[in-house]
Amino acid sequence: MFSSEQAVDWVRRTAAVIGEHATELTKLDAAIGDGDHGTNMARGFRAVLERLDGLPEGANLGAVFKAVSMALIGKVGGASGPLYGSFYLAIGRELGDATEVEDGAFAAALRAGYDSVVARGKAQLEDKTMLDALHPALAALDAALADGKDLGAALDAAEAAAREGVAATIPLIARKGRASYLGERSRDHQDPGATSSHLILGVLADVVNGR
Amino acid sequence: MFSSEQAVDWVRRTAAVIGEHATELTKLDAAIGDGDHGTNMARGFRAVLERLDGLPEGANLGAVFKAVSMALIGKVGGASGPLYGSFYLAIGRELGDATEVEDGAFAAALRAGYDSVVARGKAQLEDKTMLDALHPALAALDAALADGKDLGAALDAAEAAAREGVAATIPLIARKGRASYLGERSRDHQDPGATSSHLILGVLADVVNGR
Amino acid sequence: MKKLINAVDDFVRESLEGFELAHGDLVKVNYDPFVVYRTDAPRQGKVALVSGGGSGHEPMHGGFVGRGMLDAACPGEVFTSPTPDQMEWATRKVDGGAGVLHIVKNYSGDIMNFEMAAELASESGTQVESVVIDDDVAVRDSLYTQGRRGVGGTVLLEKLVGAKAEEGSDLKAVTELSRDVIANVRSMGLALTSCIVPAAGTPTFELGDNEVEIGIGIHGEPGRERISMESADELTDRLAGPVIEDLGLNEGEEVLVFVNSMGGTPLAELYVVYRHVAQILDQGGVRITRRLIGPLITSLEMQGCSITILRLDDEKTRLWDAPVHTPALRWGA
Amino acid sequence: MKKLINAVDDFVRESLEGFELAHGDLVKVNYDPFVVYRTDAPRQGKVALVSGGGSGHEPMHGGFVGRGMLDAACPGEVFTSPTPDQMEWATRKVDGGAGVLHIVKNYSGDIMNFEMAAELASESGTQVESVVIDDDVAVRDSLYTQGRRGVGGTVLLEKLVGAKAEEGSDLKAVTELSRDVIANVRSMGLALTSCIVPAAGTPTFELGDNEVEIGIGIHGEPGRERISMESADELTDRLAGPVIEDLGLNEGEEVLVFVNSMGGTPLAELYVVYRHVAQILDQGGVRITRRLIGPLITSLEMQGCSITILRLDDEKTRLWDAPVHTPALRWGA
Ligand SMILES: Nc1ncnc2c1ncn2[C@@H]1O[C@H](COP(=O)(O)OP(=O)(O)O)[C@@H](O)[C@H]1O
Ligand SMILES: Nc1ncnc2c1ncn2[C@@H]1O[C@H](COP(=O)(O)OP(=O)(O)O)[C@@H](O)[C@H]1O
Ligand SMILES: [Mg+2]
Ligand SMILES: [Mg+2]
Ligand SMILES: [Mg+2]
Ligand SMILES: [Mg+2]
Repeated sequence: MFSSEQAVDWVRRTAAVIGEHATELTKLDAAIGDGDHGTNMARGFRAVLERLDGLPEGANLGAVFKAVSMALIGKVGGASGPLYGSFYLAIGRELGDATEVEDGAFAAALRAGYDSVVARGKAQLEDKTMLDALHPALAALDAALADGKDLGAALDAAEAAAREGVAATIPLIARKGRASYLGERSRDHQDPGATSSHLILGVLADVVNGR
Repeated sequence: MFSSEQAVDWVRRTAAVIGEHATELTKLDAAIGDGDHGTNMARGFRAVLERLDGLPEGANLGAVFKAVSMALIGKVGGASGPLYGSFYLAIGRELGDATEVEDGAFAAALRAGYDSVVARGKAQLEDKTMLDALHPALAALDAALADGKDLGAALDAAEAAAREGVAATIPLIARKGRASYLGERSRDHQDPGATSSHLILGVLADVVNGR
Repeated sequence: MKKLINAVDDFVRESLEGFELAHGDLVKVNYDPFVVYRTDAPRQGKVALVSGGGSGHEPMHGGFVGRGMLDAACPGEVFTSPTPDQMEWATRKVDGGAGVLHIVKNYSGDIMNFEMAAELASESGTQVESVVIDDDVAVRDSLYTQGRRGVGGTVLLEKLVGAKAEEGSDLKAVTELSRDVIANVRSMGLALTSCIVPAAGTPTFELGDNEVEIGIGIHGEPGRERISMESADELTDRLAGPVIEDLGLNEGEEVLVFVNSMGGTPLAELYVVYRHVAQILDQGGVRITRRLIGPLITSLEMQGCSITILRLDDEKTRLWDAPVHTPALRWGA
Repeated sequence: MKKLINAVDDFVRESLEGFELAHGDLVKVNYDPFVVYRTDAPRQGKVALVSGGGSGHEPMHGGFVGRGMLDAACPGEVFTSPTPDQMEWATRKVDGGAGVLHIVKNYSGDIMNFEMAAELASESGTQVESVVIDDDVAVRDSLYTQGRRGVGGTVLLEKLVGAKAEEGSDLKAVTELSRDVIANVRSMGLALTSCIVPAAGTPTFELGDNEVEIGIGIHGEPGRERISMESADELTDRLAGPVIEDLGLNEGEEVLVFVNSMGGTPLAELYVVYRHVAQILDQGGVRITRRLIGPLITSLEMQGCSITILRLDDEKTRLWDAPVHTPALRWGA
């Protein structure tokens, strides 16, 4: 089961974690991009916190994720703004007015979020983008749930897969995003967006596992 | 006695000495001016050498110094261009078509050169300018000649006085030239123009003393 | 980091406030969301041009808002694409019923944010077209990648298309001209120093005392290669060569040459670069009939320059000469 | 030293060559001695304006040669006053029989070289007047010293007096207006970084990572005091305060505000500075009715800015608005 309270908790704690890692994300982006990913994400999640304060008590899942997505779309800018914005927007659309959903329904919502990032960014796997963290994570999540694991255990598997996905971006040559302008020189650098995606999933696993 | 050959020798060797000290002069100017005195003087004296090559064999003193002055006026720029230009111009005017003059006549010509620097720059003693090297030097020169010393010995006295004059510019607050914009902060720096004037007189003493 | 700014987070807003105070006769600024627009917007019956991009490239784009050029510009945070709400607000504000053209530089962020804005605006019935400029030959193009970046050509595009719209041409004609310009303009730049993004506080990249970054982007993205310092003429050859080759210029053709400062390189050096570009084109029998020289699409205080060449025809030449009156470009008015 | 130049000794000439190639429709360049002059010189019956100074301040002065501004400019070596033969050549070249005004910035070198040129030119029968601008309030004035430097006010002087001469006013009237402008304009600048004179190859002065030089000259002459870095608003107070006080501005007066970049400071920061100047003057009840913002009198790539304020009256406002068409300033044409 995944509830609105957990959703709010996930997002609030994500804001904190992104804040802590902002400098690291920006450094990664400076190496192969334009050095603003951490700043963009931190600015966006500060706006997310403000939006959440404006939400009524016990707002449903659709409302929570819609608020998150609007804040990100309106404040992040860059490539990651529309992408993460689409991610949460689709999750919210999927979960609608429920305040609590089954594990499978939540996994399906995350999948819908992923699909809409793909639709917006038109990147492919191994283009050295956030997809390379999100895709293996969701695959691991679905597999674990299919094995009968509970959501917490499945999300730990997802987090682990995302971490490997991030590491796997290092040898890749970027084909989307600013890093792609570097061609060969984008090799041997870790993708900032994949890194932030991993952080986001890590917080989700912690929340659901009550850590 | 002072001859055209000595005049040419003086100027050519001055060009070499200025070249060697260009960086030092520029450094001094950077501290309280705009860091170009050495470059200006070096550029000017390179032009002087070209002009001298154009002079006929056995040109008279007036012609030699006129050539020097024209080259400096046309190539140095800045404050030192018109000033040194006026200096040599007046010397040449004073010596006219002679090819050799008595010690006293030459001293008088240097004096005329000095007066025209004053007329052009309207500076006073202790304004922290080249006057503070030239004035004591010419005073010492006249005194020594009055004591019956020969030109060589008198010029050594002049060079020594110029050196002291340069040192004496250090505690002064500049009242003319760029350094004056610094007010108090021009204190404790040696004046570049006084320094180049001392170099010029030093070469003259060497030439006349056959060193 | 030494900059003439107050709080880092206030930089873009305060700069826009000063800009509006200085040029209030030509432009107004909306602060939530950030949009710079013509005081006389919307112009009924005129195709409206909306551009936008990260801040830090001044005078682009805000400095190009005004008669004969843009109707609105959307400034993002420094080096960060603006957000869809900005472009949507701008699009509604300047729509004079003849449709709106979005001028987008080819960066994934810019494209995605403009896309979202276009979706929102069309929902509300505004007719929106968009063109993507990708003139940077430093980036090797390919179907599988992001493709080339939009750089110096953007300035020329906005001038020419702005004149076309000012003439009263319809959205179709204005859009076609844009594609024509994009097909005939190429650029390449270099950096002698990095710039410092205020929010980061440290140089985006480190460049040695004797190093030059060739093929730099306008966001301090590293270029394609790093070489040791060369003479202005040699560096000019490295930029102009690929630009001329990629344009496929032929003897007898006429071009506009745009030598741009990245922000920290003084004008006198741009003329040294322009001098050699003129020599190169002259040898190739290409005629420079128009030119633009100065800091117009910058990367904060970065030292360096870019060279942009636009192939001219009679219409483009006429549109270039057409009156323009904006904070940054003005002639014939 | 990383600069877009070839041989150091060729910098000024090659930059002038590029300048002439770029702006040949407006200006011609003579190379021995260096003089930039209007293509249509001499204009019969028009008072001619000749200015000059060291190079490294581009676009000043060459960029101000053209209709409604200067007839000729004499560029010296970098930061070094031009030589009398340049000013004499220029004076003869542009003399249209109505006399020539020499616009001289108050530096001993500039004054002495212009003096010698005036002496030479008058010998050959040309009527020459000269005015000395000394608007830099950073330098405390005094009878016994060199007095104040000529800085940003020079740009405004050349525009206003250029318009006056273009109108056909005689030498006396043009000279009087010059003195009037000089009496009503004040400036002060600061540096965040030094610049590197090509011939020297090293920074003219060292400034710590957190230091600012207040009251800097345009040749990298050290200023009056060195302080640690402050916010843009605080630094703006330090510059605008003395300027406003020295001008003795009163409530209700109208002024032109000119915020200038020393070369390496980007436009976006100038607007942050302009914003606060506007706030300060607004509090004092002074109205900014005209403004100029950009890198117009620079010190190579130095980072920093200067603030110039000119007290306006109807005539000066009218002359400011008059058409000008030069490589660097253009409106109404
Ligand atoms: N088309 C795309 N699809 C998916 N992810 C993308 C795409 N383009 C960029 N990204 C992601 O966005 C990250 C960069 O985000 P950010 O730095 O905030 O934006 P910008 O690149 O505009 O400065 C990259 O590391 C990459 O993971
Ligand atoms: N009015 C003056 N009278 C005499 N000497 C002067 C005057 N003004 C400047 N100088 C001398 O000129 C020197 C500076 O020369 P230089 O650096 O070549 O010119 P600039 O100051 O124009 O750059 C000063 O050190 C000073 O000795
Ligand atoms: Mg980025
Ligand atoms: Mg000097
Ligand atoms: Mg960005
Ligand atoms: Mg000088």
